[in-house]
Amino acid sequence: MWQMFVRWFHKWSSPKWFYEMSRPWSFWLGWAAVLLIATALVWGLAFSPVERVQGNSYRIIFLHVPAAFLAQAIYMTIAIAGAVGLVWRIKLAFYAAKQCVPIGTSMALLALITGAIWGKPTWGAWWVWDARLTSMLILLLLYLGLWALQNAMERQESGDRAAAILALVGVVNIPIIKFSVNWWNTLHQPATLKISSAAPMHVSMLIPLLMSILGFYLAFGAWMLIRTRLEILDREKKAKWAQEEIKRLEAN
Amino acid sequence: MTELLRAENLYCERDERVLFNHLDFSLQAGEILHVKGPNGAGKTTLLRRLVGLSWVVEGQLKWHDSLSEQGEKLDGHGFWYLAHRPAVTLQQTPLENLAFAVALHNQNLPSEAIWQALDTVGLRGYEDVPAGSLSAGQQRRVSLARLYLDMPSIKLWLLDEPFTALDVNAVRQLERRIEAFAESGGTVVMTSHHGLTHTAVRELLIGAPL
Amino acid sequence: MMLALAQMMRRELSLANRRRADLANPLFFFLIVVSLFPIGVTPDLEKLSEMAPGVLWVAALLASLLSLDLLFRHDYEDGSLEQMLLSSVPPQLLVLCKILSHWLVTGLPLTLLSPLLSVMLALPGSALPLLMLTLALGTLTLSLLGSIGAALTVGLRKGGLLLTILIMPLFVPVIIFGTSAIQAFVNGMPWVAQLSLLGAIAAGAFVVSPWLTVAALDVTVGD
Amino acid sequence: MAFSTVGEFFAMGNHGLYVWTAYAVGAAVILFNVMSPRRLKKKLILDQKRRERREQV
Repeated sequence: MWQMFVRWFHKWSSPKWFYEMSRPWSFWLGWAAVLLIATALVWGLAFSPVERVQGNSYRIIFLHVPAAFLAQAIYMTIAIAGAVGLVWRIKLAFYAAKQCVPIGTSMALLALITGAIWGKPTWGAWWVWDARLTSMLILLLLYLGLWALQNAMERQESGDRAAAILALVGVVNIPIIKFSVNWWNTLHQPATLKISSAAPMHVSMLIPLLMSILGFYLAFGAWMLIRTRLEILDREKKAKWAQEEIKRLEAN
Repeated sequence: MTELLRAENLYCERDERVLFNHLDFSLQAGEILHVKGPNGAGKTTLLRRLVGLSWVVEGQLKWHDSLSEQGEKLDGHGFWYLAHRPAVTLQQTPLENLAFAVALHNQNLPSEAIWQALDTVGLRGYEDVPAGSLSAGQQRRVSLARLYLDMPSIKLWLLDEPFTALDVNAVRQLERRIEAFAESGGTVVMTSHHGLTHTAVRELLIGAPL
Repeated sequence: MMLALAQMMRRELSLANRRRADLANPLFFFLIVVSLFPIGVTPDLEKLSEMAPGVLWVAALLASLLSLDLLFRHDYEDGSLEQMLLSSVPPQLLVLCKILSHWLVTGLPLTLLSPLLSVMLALPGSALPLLMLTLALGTLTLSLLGSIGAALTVGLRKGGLLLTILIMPLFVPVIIFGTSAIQAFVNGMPWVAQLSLLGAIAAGAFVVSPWLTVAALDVTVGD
Repeated sequence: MAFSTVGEFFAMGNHGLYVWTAYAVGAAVILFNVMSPRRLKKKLILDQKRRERREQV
């Protein structure tokens, strides 16, 4: 049983095998994501009822919350992939981790910007040192650190490993950071209106929100696959099969 | 003769250029292995892999049990590694530098032994001035003085361009020292453009032919 | 092995003593930043006293961070770092010696200098012991966490700035607990929880940091 | 349907500016993620051509 698992694991960790197998995936993931996100946003923008307290500005939630979820999930993904790469010396994991960084950064940025835009009508200020926004800002800084470290190294492989170590340190720190920022926030901030209150949500707000979250996750899957496949070609470009594949890409 | 190291299928590339591929060799006790090759052929990288610093080189290494516990990585106890960077701290005196090098081997030598070694490489009178005020050649000698310490636990030397910046006499002295070490059962791996004329020398050519 | 570690510690401290300029820079920086605050914000003592914990903390951390870049740099450049990684003494312990001596020559002096500066910012005198205790713990944690960052950036030319980017986000919890402990004390509120959290973070970093630092050095030195 | 006219839909009850700016940023981020792999792809193809030229010499 264990042996079968190991064999399966090694097969999947071979960049070439993965490249061949994953060919159809991004297509299906991508279209499922388009479908889900489009439905969710049309529903959320046009059909969900107006929120009692915040009015229509709450409709930003259908972008803000998925982006915030994804930004955190992608950081976890990077850390896990980095650990897999360091422990089992699997290059594929490093490739995936590297290509996750720009996606995660863009999601953290989206969460921050939509949060700030939402904050203006809700709190009357573009930026409020709210616990969630502050944590997201720190997460963005963590992403920037990863990106800077990967690009500072002369050798790609060093960048991979260094970034993996940093991501591990960061992922251990994230819960501590969140806890401390919440603490700090309750000390300094009088109770403000929370962006996504825990109060029971109307079903026709909740369903499009869940759809949007799922859609964003699928979109992340599709983007990451496309990027990782290109990264595989780039790193394996000495191999004959990769060179032929690049020529095929050009022909298309 | 016992085999100390078996290296199989070593592979290294840099900037999309293959430095060496399918490199196999072995190392016997009492042997001087002279790694030769043009500039940029990967001599230093190979040496760094042997000593366990570099992970850039792919392939298998198997060290004999007497030098290593796990076979893959050398036990820090039993060798000197003279690197491209000489490990001479300029703010410290030759004496302190040498004592620290010994301490890193988890050993303790009487300071007379260290004075003696510094004396042998011609640093008498410079033992306690900061190494930063010495000339390049003298700094090199501080690094080389390690090879003149009496440490029975040391069975292996890995020397990266040991003759750099030395004058003719010092080169000859070092040659003799390397040969004496090999004759007493020690093993040497060195990279150098300088040739050695001794029976125990075996050459390993890497990179493009000279 | 204890002998080797003692020798390592002695080497680090004597080197710090011989590179005195490196030693003094963080202290000058601390002094300058703290004295710029009243000039830049307000000389009103009441307001200054309110800001004092935060200002002292942030300035002390920046000052300590300034010197972290050099933690492995000299040893990397002259080749001693390679020898340490190859040593038969566990490199984690050697690294821990370096971290502790870094704290002894930067964190501790900064802590000892802080009472003087806290007077300039009109921090209530009764808060002084707590200020020094939290600063001591905070700078120790910074040395511990910072060594990971210093190890990751050691071979790079512009490592200093990158190091700051890498380490600062990780340091947010320490700043929060440190300053809020002092503020709580000044306002007569319970402060033990913050202090113990600070201690817990320092203890955690103490255990993890040497391993991660050596892992990072293996990557950057082995390149 | 939460709005009775198209005008109301775009106005979003005086919050139109905020909502539509947020969605514009969202669209930009999605566009970035869709388009940036193409840049990677172009670079790969260019590299490959350069490599072939070098090997011909």
